[in-house]
Amino acid sequence: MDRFVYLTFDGLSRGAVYAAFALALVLIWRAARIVNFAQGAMAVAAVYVAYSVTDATGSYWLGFVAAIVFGLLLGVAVEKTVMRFVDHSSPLNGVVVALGLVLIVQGVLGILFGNEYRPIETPFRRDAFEVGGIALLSRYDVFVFAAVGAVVVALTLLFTRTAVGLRMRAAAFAPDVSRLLGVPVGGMLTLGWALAAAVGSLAGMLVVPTELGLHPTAMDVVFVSAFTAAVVGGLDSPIGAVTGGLVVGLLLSYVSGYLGATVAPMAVLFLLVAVLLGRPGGLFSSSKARLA
Amino acid sequence: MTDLREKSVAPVVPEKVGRKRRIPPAVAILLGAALILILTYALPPFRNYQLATVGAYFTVTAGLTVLTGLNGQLSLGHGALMATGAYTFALTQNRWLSMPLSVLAAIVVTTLAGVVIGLAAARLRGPYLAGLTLAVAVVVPSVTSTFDTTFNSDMGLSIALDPPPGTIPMERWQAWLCWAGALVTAFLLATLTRGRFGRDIRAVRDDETAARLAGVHVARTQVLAFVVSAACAGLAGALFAVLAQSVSPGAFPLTLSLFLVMAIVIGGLGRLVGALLGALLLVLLPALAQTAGERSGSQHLEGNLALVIFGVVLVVVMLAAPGGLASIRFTLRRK
Amino acid sequence: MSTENTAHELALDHMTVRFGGLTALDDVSLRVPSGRIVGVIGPNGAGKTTLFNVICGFVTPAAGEITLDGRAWRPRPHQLNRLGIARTLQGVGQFGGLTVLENVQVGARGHRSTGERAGREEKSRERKGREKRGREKQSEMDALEALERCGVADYAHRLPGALPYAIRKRVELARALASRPRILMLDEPAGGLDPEEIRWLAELIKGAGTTVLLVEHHMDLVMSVCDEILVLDFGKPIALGTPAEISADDKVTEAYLGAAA
Amino acid sequence: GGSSSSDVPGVTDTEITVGTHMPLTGPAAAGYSKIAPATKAYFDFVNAAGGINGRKITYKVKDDGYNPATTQQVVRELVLQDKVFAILNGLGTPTHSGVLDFLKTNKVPDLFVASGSRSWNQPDKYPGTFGFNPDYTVEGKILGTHVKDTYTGKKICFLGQDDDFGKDSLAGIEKVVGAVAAKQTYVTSNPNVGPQMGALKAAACEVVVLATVPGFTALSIGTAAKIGFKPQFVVSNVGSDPATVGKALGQAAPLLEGVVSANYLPLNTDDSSPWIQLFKKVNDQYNAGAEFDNNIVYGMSVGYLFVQSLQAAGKDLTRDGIIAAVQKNGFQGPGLVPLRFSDKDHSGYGGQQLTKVEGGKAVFIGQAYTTDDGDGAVQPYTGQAVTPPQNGIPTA
Amino acid sequence: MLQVDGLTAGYGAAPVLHDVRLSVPSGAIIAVLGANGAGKTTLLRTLSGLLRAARGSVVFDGEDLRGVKVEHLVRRGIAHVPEGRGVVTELTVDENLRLGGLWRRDRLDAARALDEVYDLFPALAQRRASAGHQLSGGERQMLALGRALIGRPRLLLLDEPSLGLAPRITAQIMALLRDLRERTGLTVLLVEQNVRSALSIADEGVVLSLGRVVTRNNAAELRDDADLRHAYLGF
Ligand SMILES: Nc1ncnc2c1ncn2[C@@H]1O[C@H](COP(=O)(O)OP(=O)(O)OP(=O)(O)O)[C@@H](O)[C@H]1O
Ligand SMILES: Nc1ncnc2c1ncn2[C@@H]1O[C@H](COP(=O)(O)OP(=O)(O)OP(=O)(O)O)[C@@H](O)[C@H]1O
Ligand SMILES: [Mg+2]
Ligand SMILES: [Mg+2]
Repeated sequence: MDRFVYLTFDGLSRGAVYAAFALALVLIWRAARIVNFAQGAMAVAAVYVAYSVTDATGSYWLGFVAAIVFGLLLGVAVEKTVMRFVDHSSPLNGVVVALGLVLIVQGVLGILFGNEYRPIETPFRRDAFEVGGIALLSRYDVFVFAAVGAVVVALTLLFTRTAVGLRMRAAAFAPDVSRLLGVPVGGMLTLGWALAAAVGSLAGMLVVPTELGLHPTAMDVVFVSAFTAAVVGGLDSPIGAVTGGLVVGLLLSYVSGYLGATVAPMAVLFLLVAVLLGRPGGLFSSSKARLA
Repeated sequence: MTDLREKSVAPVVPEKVGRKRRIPPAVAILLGAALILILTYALPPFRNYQLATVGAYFTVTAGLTVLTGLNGQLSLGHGALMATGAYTFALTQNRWLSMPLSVLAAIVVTTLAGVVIGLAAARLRGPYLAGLTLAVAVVVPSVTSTFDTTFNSDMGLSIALDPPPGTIPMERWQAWLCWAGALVTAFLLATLTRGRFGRDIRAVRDDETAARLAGVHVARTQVLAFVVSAACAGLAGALFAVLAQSVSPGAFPLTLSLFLVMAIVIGGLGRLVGALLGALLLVLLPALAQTAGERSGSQHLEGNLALVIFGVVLVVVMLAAPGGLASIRFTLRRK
Repeated sequence: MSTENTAHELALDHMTVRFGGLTALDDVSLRVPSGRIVGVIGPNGAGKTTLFNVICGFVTPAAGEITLDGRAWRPRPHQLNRLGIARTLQGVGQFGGLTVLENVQVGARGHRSTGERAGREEKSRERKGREKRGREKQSEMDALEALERCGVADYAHRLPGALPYAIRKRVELARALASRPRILMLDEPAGGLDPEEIRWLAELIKGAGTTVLLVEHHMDLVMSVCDEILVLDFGKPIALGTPAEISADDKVTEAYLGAAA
Repeated sequence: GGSSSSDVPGVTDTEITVGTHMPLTGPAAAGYSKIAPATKAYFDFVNAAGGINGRKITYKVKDDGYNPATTQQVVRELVLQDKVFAILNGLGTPTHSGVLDFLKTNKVPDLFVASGSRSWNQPDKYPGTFGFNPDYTVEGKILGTHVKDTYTGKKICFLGQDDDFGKDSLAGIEKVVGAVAAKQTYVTSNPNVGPQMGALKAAACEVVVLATVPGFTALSIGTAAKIGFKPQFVVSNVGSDPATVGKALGQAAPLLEGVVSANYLPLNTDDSSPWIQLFKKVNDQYNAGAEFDNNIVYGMSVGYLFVQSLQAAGKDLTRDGIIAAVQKNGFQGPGLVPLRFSDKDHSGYGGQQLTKVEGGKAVFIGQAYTTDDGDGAVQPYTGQAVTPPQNGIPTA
Repeated sequence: MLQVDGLTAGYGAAPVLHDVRLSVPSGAIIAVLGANGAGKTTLLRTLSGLLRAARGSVVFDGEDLRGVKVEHLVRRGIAHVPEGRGVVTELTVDENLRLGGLWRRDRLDAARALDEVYDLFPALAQRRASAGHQLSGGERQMLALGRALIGRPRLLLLDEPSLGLAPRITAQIMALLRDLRERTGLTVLLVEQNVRSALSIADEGVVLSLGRVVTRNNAAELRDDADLRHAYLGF
């Protein structure tokens, strides 16, 4: 029982960081209808900025803010200089360009910062509160939960309550119609990329300290887990992303704990199959489109 | 998605103005075989090895382009299917020491794996299909270490292969084997996709509802497309095993699966020529990027500079020729 | 009406379809005798397309039964073609990456549902080796014939995406006809057609020689071709009768035709 | 004259070309990407002094990103296209295993492979392949002996990577201490060892032996601290470099204090070692003063050993000649224990000396031990340490 | 109000519209007629800027629209209801309608306009929360039209509004257009296949053939000129 409780909390804190990153994927999916494979690499770039700023100023929070701001700008830059010119008649063109961006970003980071793992500080202590001898959550975990919660609420409000959110969704689905209705489609796409990259940077700031350290490829593995999480939850739903993240985190923790770490990826595959066979659009998918 | 540009308006294949006169596949394949034969004698050993690698890649990209380009199913898991083929080949070969048997086993087992994944895939669309196949791609190391008595975890298996017959150099022999596989695959795929099956899978890609009404069993068509491309991946896996004389999970990472998709898109989606160009690119581009990197950088930059060059080429090609390399000649001629 | 024992080719009994809280079809029954042209009309959202969807197996009814040739039948979309049922979609549903000819060939699957080609089949069986290629040729010929019939054979090697809407509708029609169906289901075939084309369409429907189910808002067309018309309103059948009976029906005028009619 | 060398691939009267495959990019590149440049720097140092028998060494380094398929490609390029004389210090067990057969078929000397797998030691099957690192079982036995002697009666547990590294290491430990109380594994693709450390804590382990790569060493120690689990950590040399691990731990670096490990080469922080002095000099002059860590010590040691081998192979350099020279052994260099090379044994260093982290630096404790990967005893090594030659270049 | 001059436009190398000249006075309802493929849709798309004109000018209230971004047209008072699927199918009916009023400063009036649309099309009011892709063909058409009205446009470009609509609704819409013209001075450019109902409300008809304006005439005369009807309008 103790072990179960321990694994549960371990899984939740792990899942929260997946959720954070999955939210970025949901955001860009809703805003531009693209799975941004470069999201991880872009986030890592932002964390390097935070690392440099923190290194120079000694302040974690200055680095944190710098990362988010850099994320916003990088999103804008990527959309305005590259993505805008991608021919979207095949959805794969965007995917390939994103993969190209991954190589470019990782290569440039490797050149600038080398291939070493770099430590990333955390703003709060990472040792866990113990209850009855079982380590539960650390202050840092609580910080992560709070950040993820805030982002979910913000995104949900953005998409369901605000005019900008409505515009962003419309622009993503039907650019020409939206234009006729006065929606600045280009601007909405840029905004979507900027916000998604900022949320991605935030996720990167949350994830990297719990990983091996900062490295050009630090988010590769996280990307896979977070993408899985987003797919489990349903790419259109922020709540789904968080649920998916937590489910994947818990599953990985339980399976590693009870069956062994090597089995974990297989368990994730089974989870995906089970969920998607039941709900091909993820747990929180909306109603099915009529066929004819 | 809704838009004024309806989904069906966007032609993946450039618009055909008149009826296209195509070279019959058999002729193209024979010409290809002759060319390969000449090349294997003209090229030095390492180039032969690269040529063989292109053949092995072409075997899988050809199948993948049928699945993704013609049937619209995105698979990020073909690396795992190749691994299935490669491991099956290795295990069979080490036990019975018969290459034809092992190749056959590789194809059969991978085909079965393709049936299983294809059945699940047929229900999924877009990113959900991508997500599922991505999970398949990353499961390879996990399988090899969970069943390590059979697959020997990260270390993989080395393969007992007979030496090439007579005095044929190893690399030339490898090139022959790989291209035999590739050309047979290309021939079968070309034949298969010319007729009704090819029409049906494209119809399913463009409009599932209309396809159903026209009498196409959508799910079956999709599974079949997956199975066909899985068989190609299985054969390609076996060819890779022959090339490497060993198999290990590290040789089939997620990046391989992603690169395969990249190759067919950059080459020109849905066309065998595109798949061929893509396969060529998979071998040449990293090599060229690395050479360029070596020329211009210090030791420290070497690898990273190559990455940047590789990435820039991808992005630039994609922006300049959205239809892939195979479409470039077409537009030039039109102007 | 004709005697009780007329074999109804297709019959719907007490169909009810619900989407969440919405009842799209409410206890609808319809008998379609062989060779008849039956129209289905009604206000927007009345459930006409849904009725088609039920017959095609896209929508599972909450209650009700379908019989085909007197036998209980559970429709599956991909089997319709083999059973000799063809349907066009409201709007256009074309394969943008296929040429017009290929589009139609998808529908021309070489099933021999009617007896007319049994003889030819015999012959082809003799040459078994060539059968497959023969089938491909056959489907191309069927497709070209259908395109010809719809007057769009000139476009055979074009991609449909850039063609005018009306041409695409004709291609759609050709695809349905290419399978030589015995039951033709047309969902708003006249949408976007100009008056001359509508006249052409009327001729085509009348001369099709098959059973036809027609959903259409273009009253001239409906009234001129149909033997019988079913009127739906909010999923409920409110009238069933000959065109003359329907145009005289006050309920229909109020719910559907309005002052314009 | 060099007449016999004229048709030896990669050898001319003025040049020897050797090649290697290393991860220069990707996650495995961390740390490892510094090795080849260090080796190259040492060669440049030698070349500047006139080379070996009038021949300068050209070192071709190919990036394989730790992907065995890429290794295949680049090694073939080196052998078939660039016609290298030998492959030197190819890195990684899964990567290098894939090219053993190819190198054997082409009769390419495959010297000083950079990993502790026992696969390199198969003289009958792969006569041209030689290891460098002590194999993981040897290391396991030595660490096991220390654990058994020092922490008698305590609960000993194990966390290892799920591959031959973890397995061989555990085998070595268990040969000495018997079955461990609890064992866990991790996979590199899932950077979370929470469940594993939780299990070890629940099993009340007092000593935890880690067969982990540096990132996971840091992760394991960090995670343990996070859940209030404070056993004695004993770490394989592979993942023990305090500089690397400490960097990854960041603020939590003090957790490394007291961690026990082992090494077989001089420690980068030991400025009193003449070897370190030599290597630092070379590093400053020929490696652009790269940050001096144990990877650089490793790379230069490999370079030194290769130069020794060339000297031993003589002026008429042939592939068979260098293999014979390496098998003859008798090399004395920076290593704390002898190399085990003989015609029956192609494994590398035969032992290690224990280290402990004190004040953020590793220091040697006790003495060096040697053993084999079988049931042989763990024996203290009493031989004398040697100093480098005056000019830093070994002679024949 | 709208002055089109020498407009030439198309999709590839060959233009679809040739040198189209057209002037639309304020408050007029002009029917654009022509056989299929004549270029009616292309004309509307070029006017609203969805399609770039190769040559010619489009002047609205004295301003050349070719310099105006598509997304700024609504603010100038121009609404284009595109042919066919103009509904954002992934959004609900309500969201689609709200989208039509988002650009407006006068939020109160936008809300009022929304209610008016629901009154006008009770079918939509019932399906408020349904996603666009669940709607029937006619419901979609109503939605697209209703959404344009929420912007209270001064110039309405309608591409086959009667497509898929029940006769009663078509009649209702035609009546509404006339009513709006009377009350607010709305100007309408109406592309219709349903020539009869179009001419029943239009002041004038413009006949396009193969991308050229071949006739422009008073609606009543067009209706009565049998030769012309046969030549271009097919009845
Ligand atoms: N899959 C579905 N999910 C939810 N509602 C649906 C679905 N299919 C149809 N409806 C609703 O059922 C009602 C009937 O739709 P249907 O398409 O049958 O109408 P219709 O009679 O064909 O109308 P139209 O003449 O406008 O085409 C409509 O209100 C529609 O919104
Ligand atoms: N996206 C496109 N690409 C290429 N050509 C096109 C495209 N859309 C339309 N065309 C061509 O432009 C011409 C005019 O088409 P348009 O749609 O403007 O006609 P229309 O008068 O609106 O006809 P309809 O009554 O069918 O709507 C047609 O010949 C058509 O083939
Ligand atoms: Mg309908
Ligand atoms: Mg039109």
